[in-house]
Amino acid sequence: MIELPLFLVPGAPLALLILFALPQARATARALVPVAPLPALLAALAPVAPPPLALDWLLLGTRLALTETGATFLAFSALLWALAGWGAERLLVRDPARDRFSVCLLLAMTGNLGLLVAQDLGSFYAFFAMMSLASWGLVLHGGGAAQVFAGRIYIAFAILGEVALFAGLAMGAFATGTYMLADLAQPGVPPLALALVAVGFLIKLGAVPLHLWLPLAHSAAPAPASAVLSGAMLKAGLFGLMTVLPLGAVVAPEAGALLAAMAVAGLLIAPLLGLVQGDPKAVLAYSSIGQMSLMALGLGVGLAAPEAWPAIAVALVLLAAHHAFAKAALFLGVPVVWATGIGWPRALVLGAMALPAAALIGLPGTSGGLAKDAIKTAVAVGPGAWAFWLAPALFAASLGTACLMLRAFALLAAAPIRAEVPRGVALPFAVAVGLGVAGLALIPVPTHAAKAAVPSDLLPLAMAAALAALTLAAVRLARVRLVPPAPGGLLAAFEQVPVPAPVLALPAPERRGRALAPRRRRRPDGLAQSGGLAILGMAAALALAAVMLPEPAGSANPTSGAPAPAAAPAQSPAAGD
Amino acid sequence: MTDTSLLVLLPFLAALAATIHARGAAGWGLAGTVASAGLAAHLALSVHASGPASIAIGGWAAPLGITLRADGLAALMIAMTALVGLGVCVQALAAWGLRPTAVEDPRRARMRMGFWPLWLSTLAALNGLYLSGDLFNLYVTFEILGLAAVGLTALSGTRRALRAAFDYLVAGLAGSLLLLLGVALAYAAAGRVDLGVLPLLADSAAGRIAIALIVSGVGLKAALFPLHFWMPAAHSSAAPAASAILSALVVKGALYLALRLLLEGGLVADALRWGLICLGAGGMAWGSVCALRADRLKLLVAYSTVAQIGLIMLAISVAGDPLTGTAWQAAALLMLSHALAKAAMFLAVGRIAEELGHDRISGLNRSDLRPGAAEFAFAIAAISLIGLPPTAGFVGKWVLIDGLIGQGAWPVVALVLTGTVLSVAYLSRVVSRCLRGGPHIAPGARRPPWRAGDVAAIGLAFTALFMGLLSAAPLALLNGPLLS
Amino acid sequence: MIETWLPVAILMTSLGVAPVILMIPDGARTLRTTVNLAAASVKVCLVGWLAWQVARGTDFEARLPVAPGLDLVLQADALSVLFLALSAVLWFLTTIYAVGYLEGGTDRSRFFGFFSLCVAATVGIAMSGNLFTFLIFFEVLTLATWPLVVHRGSAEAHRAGRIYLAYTLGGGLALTLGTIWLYALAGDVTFTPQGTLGNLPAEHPVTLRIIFLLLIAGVGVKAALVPLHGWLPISMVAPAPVSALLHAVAVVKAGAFGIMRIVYDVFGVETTQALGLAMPLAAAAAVTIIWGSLRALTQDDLKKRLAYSTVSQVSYITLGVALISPVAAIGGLAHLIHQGIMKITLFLAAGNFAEGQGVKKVSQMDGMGRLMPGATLAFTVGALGMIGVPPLAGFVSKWYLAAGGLDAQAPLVIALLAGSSLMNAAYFLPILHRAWFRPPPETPAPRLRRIGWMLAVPPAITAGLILAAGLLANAPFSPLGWTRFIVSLEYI
Amino acid sequence: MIVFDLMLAAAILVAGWSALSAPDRTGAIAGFLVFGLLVALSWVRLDAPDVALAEAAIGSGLTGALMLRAAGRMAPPAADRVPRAQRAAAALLACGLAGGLAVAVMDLPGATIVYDPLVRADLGQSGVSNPVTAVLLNFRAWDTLLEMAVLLAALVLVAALGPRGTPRPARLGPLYTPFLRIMAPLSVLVAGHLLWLGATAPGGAFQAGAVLCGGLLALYFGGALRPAAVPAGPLWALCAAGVAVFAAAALAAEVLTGTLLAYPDGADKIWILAIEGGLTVSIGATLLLLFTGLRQGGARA
Repeated sequence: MIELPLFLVPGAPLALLILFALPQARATARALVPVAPLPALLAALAPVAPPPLALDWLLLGTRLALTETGATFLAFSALLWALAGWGAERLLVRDPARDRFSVCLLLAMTGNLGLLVAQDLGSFYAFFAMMSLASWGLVLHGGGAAQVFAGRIYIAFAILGEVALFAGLAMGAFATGTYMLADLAQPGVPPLALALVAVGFLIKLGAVPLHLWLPLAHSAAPAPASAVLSGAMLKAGLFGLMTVLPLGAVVAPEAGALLAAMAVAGLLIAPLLGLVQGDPKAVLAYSSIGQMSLMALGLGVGLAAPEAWPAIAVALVLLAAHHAFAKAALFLGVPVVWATGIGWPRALVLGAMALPAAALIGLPGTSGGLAKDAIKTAVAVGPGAWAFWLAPALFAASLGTACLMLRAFALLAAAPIRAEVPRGVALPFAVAVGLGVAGLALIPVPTHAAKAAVPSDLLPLAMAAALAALTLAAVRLARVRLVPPAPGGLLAAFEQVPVPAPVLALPAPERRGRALAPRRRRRPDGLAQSGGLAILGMAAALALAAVMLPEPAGSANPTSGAPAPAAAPAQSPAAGD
Repeated sequence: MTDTSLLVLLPFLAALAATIHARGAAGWGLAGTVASAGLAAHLALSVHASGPASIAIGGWAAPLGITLRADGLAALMIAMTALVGLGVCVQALAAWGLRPTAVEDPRRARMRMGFWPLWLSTLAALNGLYLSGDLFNLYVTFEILGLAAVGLTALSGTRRALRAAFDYLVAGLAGSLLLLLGVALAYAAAGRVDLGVLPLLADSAAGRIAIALIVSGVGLKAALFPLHFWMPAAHSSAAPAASAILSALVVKGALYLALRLLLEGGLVADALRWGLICLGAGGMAWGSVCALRADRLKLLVAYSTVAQIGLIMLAISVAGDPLTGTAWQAAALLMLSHALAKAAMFLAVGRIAEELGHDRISGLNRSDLRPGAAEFAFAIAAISLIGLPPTAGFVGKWVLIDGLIGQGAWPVVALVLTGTVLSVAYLSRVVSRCLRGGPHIAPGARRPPWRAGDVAAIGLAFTALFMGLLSAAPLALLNGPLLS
Repeated sequence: MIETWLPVAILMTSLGVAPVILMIPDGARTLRTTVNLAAASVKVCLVGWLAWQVARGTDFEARLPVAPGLDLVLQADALSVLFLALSAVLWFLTTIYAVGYLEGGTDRSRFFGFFSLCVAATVGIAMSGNLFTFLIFFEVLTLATWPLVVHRGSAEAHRAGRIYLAYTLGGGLALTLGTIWLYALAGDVTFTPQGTLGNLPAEHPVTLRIIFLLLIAGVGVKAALVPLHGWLPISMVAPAPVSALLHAVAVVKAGAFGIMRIVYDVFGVETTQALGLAMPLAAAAAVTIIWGSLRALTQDDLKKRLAYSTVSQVSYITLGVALISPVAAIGGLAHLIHQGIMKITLFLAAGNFAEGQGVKKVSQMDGMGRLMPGATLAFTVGALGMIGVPPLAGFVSKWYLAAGGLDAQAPLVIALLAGSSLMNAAYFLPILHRAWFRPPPETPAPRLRRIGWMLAVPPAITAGLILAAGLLANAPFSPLGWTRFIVSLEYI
Repeated sequence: MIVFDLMLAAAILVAGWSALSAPDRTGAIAGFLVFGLLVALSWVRLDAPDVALAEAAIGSGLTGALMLRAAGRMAPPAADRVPRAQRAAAALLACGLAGGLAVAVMDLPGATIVYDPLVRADLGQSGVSNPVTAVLLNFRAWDTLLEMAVLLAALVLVAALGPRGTPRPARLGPLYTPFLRIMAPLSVLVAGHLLWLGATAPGGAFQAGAVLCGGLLALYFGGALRPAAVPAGPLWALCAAGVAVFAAAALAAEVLTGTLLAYPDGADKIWILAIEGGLTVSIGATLLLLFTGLRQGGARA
């Protein structure tokens, strides 16, 4: 197999981007979007990792390399981006602004793929920012009020994250004296720097309470965008944290506890909020929050118990890959549901969607089962004191996911058909489902020997089903009608629809008159009358002053009053005095 | 040093010739001016090369005889007069022609025949004044200067000009009287009237009063606030070329004498300094305020002269001992820059008024006719008057403030800066209106073709502008020893 | 080896051309444009040659004695070349733009004449070898800009002109006074790396502090340090090329450049710190950064928003200088170039919006991405660069400034930069949102005029420069590389 | 004599006051004339007959005549009330000035006048024995030259401002003609005499010129002389001639001796007389023209 240069990973989508600048080439470019991540995929799947690349002239000295973890992330991200590109091409086939979407997609793709191979701070940060900002365009694409609001919240959080990341990276770079990302994990980096970097990544990861943007954005963006947002980009945050945190090297119980607390909060809050949503994509988004919190939990444990980290790292990679495929398949399924009429076609679609859903819930035999088992096993090694509540938390997570899936399916089943959604979206969805099923086998993931399935694994699903049935019954009996709240939780209170154009800058009041010219008089030259007075006054004043003033000191001229020099006038012309 | 006396005699003879041969007045005038300029250049060069020189007229040395003294200061002033004179001559030639034409406007002929003798007399008187080393002789030159200047004021023959000329005449005579009284008193107090007498005058009250009277007379002739009452009307109602001469050159004679008095009077002058500083500051303030309120362009320019004279007087009054300080050089430089800039300004204003038919400031941007060259000259001259780099005014103010800082005279520094701000305020009134354009002006703006008057104004303005970069030359002249 | 002709030639390519252009009749468009562009291209070539020679270590100096102890000195060091290159390249681009912009306008010869004069003044400022020369060109810049501010001739323009003049001449006065005082104290104040004052600071600490204050107040007006910034937003009534080149680049940069010269080459970094002057200066810069951003948030007028953004961004340069750290200095110096190309891009694009669609307010920007994609793209690049998004130029300077803040033991700088970036985003991103993601108004205003290549190409080039300056930051001849070279001279 | 002097001083003051306070112009001019005569008298008392003569002839006589002529051509003065406060201030300031001057005069140190011994020592070399003439035309001839320029400048000024037409005095009766027949030659004679006298005794070009002008004026009033009828050139040339001679002599002296206005040794008197002759003619003509107010360009309508 030929060796693929690493710069092609971000370079291919960028090159395609340039093609978009030419109006004549746009049709071709559009068709090529799905294959843009291909080099990345090849690089990730290559039996021998491509050699590192040093471009000293680029940015602050760019270093590209593919680590083992990076390869996994790169592989599933590339696949997801390809799927999203394909899905978007089919979904937005009639959208006049589809080129704009493609451009944003390509930019975000470049960023996401690039950051996975970037080894130095400058290029990592650049790719990260590129991804974040370009995703803004993905969120905003629909152009409705919800999108505008979601976009505003999204970009606010994104910029906040960028700024925190910038500050943290700058401090870290100053402390270590190098520009290498991996050096941040070395001891000696100030905690504040790490905290800032972590905040930047946690925002991206969607950890509670920095998650507020996530449900909004996911539900507002078109489905393929949601797929990558949830499947690939959230993982970028995870990837960042795994890279820069001194995991496995230092014991930081406080930081670990804080992270774990955030994670547990996410595990509990996400299902509660998600269940009351009325939009299937929002429900799926909340499920993402739950899943990402699970990964954050792993990080927290890793910080608190370094000895557990190697196992946790493996589990996290598994979890990330599995979640990426499953969630992408679910998101891509949403428009397919919309496009199919109620009846057997929809049942068929929902049936297909059930596969990734099952994986998400963690049913044994699925990728999810494998991953969850891995994380459970790994976490169990963690600090002894934590064991008491870790297990219930994990169970709550599974239960929550199951409930959310049921809720999502219920909503999807009842979703009205949308005529504007083209049917062509089914094909990418099918591929995605296939990937969801076979996914972990295709990409280079660390191996984990799952323990045999036990019936208790089905407990969350069963309990969720029971709860759902109970709720349904209660609702029917009590004849209450649930009004789903808007996505966004607390922030919904701030949404203003529609936003009138605010009058921000009042015009300055007109200045009358001129600033520098005082009021003018008719005849400014009527002074001659008093001129005589002025002459007299001046002369008198000076004369009196001359009389009154004491003789200036030192004027005692000895020659004063003396007769003039001898009388003979000099005849020479040069005579002066 | 033959040329020294020729500097006086030649213009004088040319004036006689222009008087007698009225038809060829312009030719005589031109010849006299150019010859005088050549002599001035020669004088400046020789003073620069071989130092100051003096000549005892008739072979009778002072104090019996009269000595002509050409030192750096005098040479600079003479060169300044020549330079401005050349510019004004171009304008006068352009306005009133060189020779009578077959069918001629009588006013034009009258101006031509009247202007040249008067100008040549002014030139002779100024040169004589700068060269003179004798108090009584200075008085006599002031007399010629005053009469010729009144003539120049009245030249345009309008009612307003005649009225102003009369006021000027009366004020000038009063000034001469004070001067004469002072000279007489000095003679009585010290027994002689050559300039060497000045240091002796401090010893007696009579001598000090003599100085006081001379300063009063000089102040009146220099239009020093509050004795400037005659001046704005006179300078604003004369013909452009005449205004330029009056404002740029004639008042400089008196200022020069004031500078000489304070430089050579030494200790006598100490008592006067603070009084003169107050008057200078008052002049700057009052002139600026009046300029801000003026509604006519010429009046504004005339009031700006009041303010500038205040500034120069300020510089003169802080001029310390010429051997140690350099502040007095600032006064000379400021005079030079003011002469060039103010002449350019009056010529430019004359051109603007000629093209627009009026000189109301508020009407400057109301017409689609744009005398762009003249306005440009005005703007450049304004920059020089304000004292912005790289003009001569800037270097003058630099030397002045440098000297003031050296003396620790911070209040005076503040005064100078305030004066600068005020000059920006009133001059920008005009210049901003020259920058018109945009929607309220018809697109087909007419630009009158260039005239020689524009060339004269621009030439003088640019001389003022670049004089700053070339101030090494005047300062080299001033750095030579002074004669006293 | 000391060469004389090159600095003079570089100055004359605009100073000598200015009167020629002023004399060209208004209608002779081709002649004027030819003269203009020829001069501008010659200047670019000469500056390139100069940069090459300076890098090789040749000394350049031209000297004209004005008065005893006062010399007019043109010289070229690395710092000069930085500013020279900026003004030369951007002059060329802006001239092209201005030719297109003023098509059919009045008083074009006056405009281009003064435009050249402004550039001449900028070039003079860049190459001045002592404080006196600097002062002269600084004031010439003030005067030459005024007619451009007032160019439109409306009442509003005149008001802006008055305010501009009041501010800048007031500053000029302070600068003049400070300069004269310093000359009285120290003799000829030649710009020398590490300062020129010798042991004066030990003798006159208080006086020197006052002088520093006067000098900084003088140049601070042009550098738009709060509270001396009032003229800048008001001057935005000027035509777009003027706002672009002068207010974004020449005038404010002249001020920032002056601060550099005063801190580095007059007082020297050590003296500045020893006199306790660095901290107040940094504080002033910080206040300006915050205040400018805050004011920009509430502006609806596009150019005013950009103007306040300029106020904020230019102080990054001051901050970099005032932090007294080589790293921060690199950031500040690089920002001199970076901010220049970014802001000029923004202004040129804004000018295109106004010319093409009559859009002058942020609230009218809806759908501009569809109506004028090229200009909007350039604007986007500029805005993102301003926010500090990598890999654009702004990121590089912010990165070095942040590191410099840490280096100078002022970690608050990071908070400042973070806050400023947030606010930059807050006032730029809504514009981008409107432009790209809002539909154009139902009845879009009729297209005012076609945006010809002369208007379209310059912003595109500068946008490309923004990208290049960021991407190729580590390359030897990038602005960053050059500033490293300069800083290695200032801090030994 | 002291009584006479005191009375004279008081009379001068009274005359000045009456000139200032007269309600109409004619009265004021009359006061001025008296004032001038009294001042001339006081010059005589001060042993300065030259000055007395000049004052009487020019300062009082000619000026008074000019004023009378001008007053006849002007509208009556407007009632221009000067505010009381202004008057009071003026009086106060005048008193202050006078007081200062008085102090100065009292305080005069009695400085030695350096000129007396110098003039006395050099009189022998000046070519004339009248010290006044020696000073005027030799020691300080430069001043005199410039004073002639003043006169000429005044003439040019009057020419530039002068009225459009010149007065045409009526031809006087037959009684006047015989008087003129004596007067005119006599004035020429007296002028010549004064001119010649100037070398040794009080007299000289100014006095001679004044007398000459008196004679010319007599002719003018008699109608015998009508400057307006004379072509402009010659009259102007006459005015300028004397000054031109003076200036030319100055330059010629420079050529001959190397110093401006330094007459060749031994020939001082000749030179001085020649110059004075020119000056006399010039002064006479100038004063006449000043009086008649000829416009430049003369009779050219």
